[in-house]
Amino acid sequence: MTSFLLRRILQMFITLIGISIISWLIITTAPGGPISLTMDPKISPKIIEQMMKNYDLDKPVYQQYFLWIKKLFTGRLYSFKDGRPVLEKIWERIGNTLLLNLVAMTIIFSLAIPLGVFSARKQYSMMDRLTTFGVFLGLSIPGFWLAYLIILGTVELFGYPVLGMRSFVTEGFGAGEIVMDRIWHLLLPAMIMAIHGLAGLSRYTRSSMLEVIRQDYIRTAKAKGVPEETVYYKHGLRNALLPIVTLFGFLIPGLIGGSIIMESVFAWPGIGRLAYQAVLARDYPVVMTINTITAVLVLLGNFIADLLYGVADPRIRYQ
Amino acid sequence: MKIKTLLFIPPILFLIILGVNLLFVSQRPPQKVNQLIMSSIGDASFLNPILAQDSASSDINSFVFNGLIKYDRDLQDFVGELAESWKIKAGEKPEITFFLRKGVLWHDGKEFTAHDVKFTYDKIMDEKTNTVRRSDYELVEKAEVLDPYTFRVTYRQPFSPGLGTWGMGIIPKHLLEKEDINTTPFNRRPVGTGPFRFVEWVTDEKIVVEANPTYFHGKPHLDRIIYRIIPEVSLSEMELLTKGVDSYGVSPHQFRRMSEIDFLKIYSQPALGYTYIGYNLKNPLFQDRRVRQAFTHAVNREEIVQYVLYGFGKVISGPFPSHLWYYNPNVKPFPYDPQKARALMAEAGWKDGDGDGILDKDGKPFRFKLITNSGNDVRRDVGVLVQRQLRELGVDVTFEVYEWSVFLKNFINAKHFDACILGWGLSPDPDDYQIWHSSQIEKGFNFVSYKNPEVDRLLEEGRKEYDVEKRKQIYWRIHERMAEDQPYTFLFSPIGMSALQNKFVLVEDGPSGQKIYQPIKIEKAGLMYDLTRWYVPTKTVMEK
Amino acid sequence: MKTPLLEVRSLTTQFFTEDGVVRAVEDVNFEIHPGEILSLVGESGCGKSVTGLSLLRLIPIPPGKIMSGELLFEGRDLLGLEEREMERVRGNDISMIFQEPMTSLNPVFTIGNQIMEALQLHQNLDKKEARRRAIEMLDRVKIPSPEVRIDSYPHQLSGGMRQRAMIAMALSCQPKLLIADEPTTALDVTIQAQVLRLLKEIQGEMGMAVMLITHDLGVVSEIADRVAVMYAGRIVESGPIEAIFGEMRHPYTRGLLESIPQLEEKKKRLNAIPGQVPNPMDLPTGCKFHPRCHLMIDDCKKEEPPLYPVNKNHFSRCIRWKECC
Amino acid sequence: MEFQTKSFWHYFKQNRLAVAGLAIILVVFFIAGTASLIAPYDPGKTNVSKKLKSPSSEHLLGTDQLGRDVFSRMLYGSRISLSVGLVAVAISLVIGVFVGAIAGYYGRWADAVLMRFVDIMLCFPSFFLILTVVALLGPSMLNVMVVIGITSWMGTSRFVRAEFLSLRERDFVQAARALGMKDRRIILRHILPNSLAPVFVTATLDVATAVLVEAGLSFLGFGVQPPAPSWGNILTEGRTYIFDAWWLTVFPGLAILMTVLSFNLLGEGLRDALDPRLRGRR
Repeated sequence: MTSFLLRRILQMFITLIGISIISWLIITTAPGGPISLTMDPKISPKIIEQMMKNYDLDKPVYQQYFLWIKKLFTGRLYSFKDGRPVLEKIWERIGNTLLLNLVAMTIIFSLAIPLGVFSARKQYSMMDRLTTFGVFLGLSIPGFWLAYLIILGTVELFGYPVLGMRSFVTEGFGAGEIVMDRIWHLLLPAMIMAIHGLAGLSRYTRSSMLEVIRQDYIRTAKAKGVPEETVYYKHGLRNALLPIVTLFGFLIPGLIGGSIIMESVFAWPGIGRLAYQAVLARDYPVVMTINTITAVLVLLGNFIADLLYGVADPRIRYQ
Repeated sequence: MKIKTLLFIPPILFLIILGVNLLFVSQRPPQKVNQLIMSSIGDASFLNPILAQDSASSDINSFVFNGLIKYDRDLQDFVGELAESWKIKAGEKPEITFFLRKGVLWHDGKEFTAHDVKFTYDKIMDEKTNTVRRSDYELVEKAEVLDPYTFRVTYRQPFSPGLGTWGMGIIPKHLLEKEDINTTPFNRRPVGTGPFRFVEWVTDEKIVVEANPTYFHGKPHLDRIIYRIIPEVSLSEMELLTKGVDSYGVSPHQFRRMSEIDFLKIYSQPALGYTYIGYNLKNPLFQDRRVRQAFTHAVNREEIVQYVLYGFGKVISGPFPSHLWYYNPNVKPFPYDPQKARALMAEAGWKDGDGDGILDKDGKPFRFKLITNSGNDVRRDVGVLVQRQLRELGVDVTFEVYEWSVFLKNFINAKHFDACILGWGLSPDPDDYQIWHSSQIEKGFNFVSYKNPEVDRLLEEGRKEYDVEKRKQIYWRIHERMAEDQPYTFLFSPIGMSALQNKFVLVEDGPSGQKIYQPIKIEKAGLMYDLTRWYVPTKTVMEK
Repeated sequence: MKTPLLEVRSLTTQFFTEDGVVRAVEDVNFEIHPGEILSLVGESGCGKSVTGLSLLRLIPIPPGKIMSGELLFEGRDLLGLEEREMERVRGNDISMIFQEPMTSLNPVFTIGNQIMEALQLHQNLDKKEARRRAIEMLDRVKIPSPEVRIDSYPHQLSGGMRQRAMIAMALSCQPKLLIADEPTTALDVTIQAQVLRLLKEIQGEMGMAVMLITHDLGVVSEIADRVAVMYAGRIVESGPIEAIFGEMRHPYTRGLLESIPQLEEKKKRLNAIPGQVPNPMDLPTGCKFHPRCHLMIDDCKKEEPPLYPVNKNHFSRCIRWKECC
Repeated sequence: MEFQTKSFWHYFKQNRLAVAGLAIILVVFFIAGTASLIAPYDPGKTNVSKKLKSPSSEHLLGTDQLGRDVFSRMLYGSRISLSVGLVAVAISLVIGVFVGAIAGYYGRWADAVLMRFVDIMLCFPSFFLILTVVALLGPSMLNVMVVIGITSWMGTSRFVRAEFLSLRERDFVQAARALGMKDRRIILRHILPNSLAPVFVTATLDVATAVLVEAGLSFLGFGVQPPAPSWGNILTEGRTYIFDAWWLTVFPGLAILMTVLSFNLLGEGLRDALDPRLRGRR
């Protein structure tokens, strides 16, 4: 187990270095510096040069990379845009993103698995066909478009604020009402973010389930006289859910990618929006660091999925 | 418990939460609170006036900090803020002496003095400070503290825009002396002298300021201001409709609908800026003035204002916003006149020789690329219309939109463009030296490479002259010259519109000390000029 | 003659696939007496496994369907039972073990867990009691240190051990009939013999009947009492083991017997029967074996021959049974 | 997975959703091909006096803020959306097949290095990566296609590799090798054709994703740039007018939805038909 962990961690570390180098290469080959973005007649070119120097942008590319690493680990990496430590900027937002993603993930898993299981149980039934079609709709719908329509709908229907993490006029709210308000603001974006994953996962669950119930051990269980339902839900489900555990790791990149759009649409103060703004402003330190951190999240997600798989599947023992 | 039952639990739980939540949301009563909720597309970056560049930061800074002086409500003159009065001594080396207000307190209780002003100036001039404001003060020879309440600056040469630069927010020396100004936590937790005290800044979500009880003009009437960050205009509109936002910048197409909403009031005021088509004068196509004039005649600017801006804009004839004193009303905008345009083009040698509908000269057709930046709907739409209208003149225009930084770096700054649609936002001072002086072609903002010796001379004179009447004559002359030269096709100066919830009133002290509630008015200096006197009465005092 | 434990009457099972109807089992009749080992023999695809599964009604529906027939188990027709009642028969009265011990055990449960499941279901034992019985069963199938092994997962056991566990599981409720579908095919030759011996031994101890499905006549010869040979969904010959091995009356049976691998000529197996098993969707007319039969005459193509009684225990579905062999 | 035309059609026909998807795709292709013939108006023709008119017999899907005919713009938009999808996928296929083939055929260190690289690429949340690169290169139709292509080949390469790993041990490959055939020839003539069917399936599904990604990029202002009438653009321009002109938001969204849905259904149908064993798997 320990040697497995060590091996995995080493592997993750190598991957990480690869990630940081690739993102650095991509960013530095781009046109458009971080400072030249202001078109203010009052800024003189001399000042811009001085600022480039202050940010080490006059140094060769490879040096900038090592400077970035060094600064990141000493906490002295500052955003071009507002001069704040990059880690601090990310830190104050990452919780919000994780919260949103966690809720989305919870929605995905708590709805997709039952949906997939039930529609596999009644394969080719009306419900199965409807679900299948719904799944494809979910996979095909442009999230931001749906978000706009839903926001518009709720605004017209309820006249209650939807954007941001909370309402701003909460005078006279009790604790319960504040909680409800927070849930409301969380639920809408999380639901829309969840749609894609929900569709994919329920589809996956369904086919996994269908595959499992063709297995020999299902027949064995039936031959033992185990009732059909129990066979399906006890012997089938557990086996079908094994590969789904690993999907936990695969869902993360999609969700984070989706955060960029959804956080912008719902005015949600998370790293997706920070990333987008940093891209717009060519805020290299922030873009680099978010790239790296999201990659770390993905790596961690895969790692956790591996560990979970080991717990769930007795056949796997890490050596 | 059976597994099947277990599987049902999460979806049911989810539906219950959703249901209860929808119930709650549909039952919530509207509230009326003595606060103002504003919204901005972007988050602030530095709550420090010497570092801030973006409008969100500037907005907050204007609540928290004061300059020595500020523009009056008509943007014509200055009134004192931290300076009670000032004195200008003209001459080869002019001096401005500021007499500061006594007893002004920083939000932390320390007293404000001339040392703070000097400190602010020093920090701006410090090379290590990442500020873009340094060029405002480059002509300052020295800045001295004469006594705690007197501050004097001496200029190397006459520089009339210099006075306006002292509207810059003053930062507290005692808190920043030992800090790295670029990275100090102060930039997120500012302490100023202004009417509102900083309370909290939740990144990308909101910035909250509250009334400053020790404000030297008296405590503002509003309890607090919440500045929300909503990254998309159409989304702030939705928040406005749910009363999650109190004020909102109305786009022209929304005006009609907004003005029909009973809890809103719409205000409009010409903006301090204009939109133009800039021609790269290094490109031989545009070097002939007649071509540029022809283009201006060929572009139906009235139609653009009418349809793109729904009438909320004014066609301009030169490089100034039309409602300010330095705009020369005698210069009339070129009328839309396709005939004249064609004649001018013919004069310049451009005729449709081969009958393909495109004008040509020496066998070469008139063909160019018009570009603008993405993210600005008005410019995008103007571009499409201009492309069509020039096509009717017989010019083959391709229109392309680029993302802002690519646009700047690859095209504008590289002077690698034919023509572009852009806009300038200006300060109330008429000095346009950086945009039009030929010395600014290489590394300044004269990216169209406009060069006119007379304009150069006038621009230099204009910055040296302190007398408003004389300055007016100078800038009127500049205006005339530029209207002839047409280095840009000056399109229009838009009219800005704001929607505000009609619960706000303006408080005035009546003759016998009672409070009088007035409707809120918009000034040339903007809707928020009297923000400290805004108030939300508990009972509905006035209805629309 | 005593009453049979199970009497199968004209069992017909078909599969309805997108490509056509597969007539997997057609009008099959046989009976099993208590304590007897009946062996169902044939090449793969002849319908013997489907017959076994049909007895327990484990044919996947759709695409499969038991079209007609009666399965009289102790006088009750299994086909007429409610699904709930059938569940009480499975694993309790009739058990089944399968060919692939690798895949027939659920990988995510311990073998103890899987044995106890049947016990708890059918015998109403509490957990502790069920566990005790499970250990006992494991001991009985000669799994060493059963109280440890009971908590093993299937993948931790060898193939032979797994098949023993399967047997323990199938026999835990002391069924009256055990259907063993190729129980040794997937095992090493040496292990095959051990498992087979074990099966026979326990059968003797418990006095149950066994229906052994296999393609391996070598296996049959070791333990079976009676043999039924299947071809293309039909029983073509049946009778006591001595009769089948000694005086077979069907050319197919003969072919099968000749294909038993002799140690010295292992490689030549199955050369005995020319041609291939017919496509079950497109069976020949008349006798289904005629295209491969060296005794074929024109009559063989016309009509499907009935089962001719050779004597009161021995039947053959060949017109020329008298001349055969 | 051998490709057999007859059984392929047999299975494919039975999947009515997939057939519907194919039909819609053919219609979209037809529209894209004949946009200039069937469009009632010039898609760039402005008519400001008729701006923001709701759908009518004159303008089937209404007009936009400059009085352009939305229906005509949508017809032309199908060209852009389809080209982006197809070209991006073509690029990703070329890279993916190349990398997968090299890794699968040569194995060992080539495999180790390439697959590590694939792992690294997979760690990037792809939308963020695409956004970053498009933003840096400057958004244009070409860049959008190329960037989507070069950031989405990893899946293809993974299973091309898997196919190669299994195929290279097969008899006919071994035989070809024994005959001294060149690697390039073996790969191109013997292995590749046999591994193309699943590639085809993912390609179809990837087109769906690419169309969605382009729309998402347009939404953030990094897609094909206006005034080019891509569906994403019409939608993005239209959302400003969501209260005033719903048709500017609804129709392009529906068009994207329909097209993406069709590609998804088709891809799924192809997958089932090519490998009935995988029925319903995703």
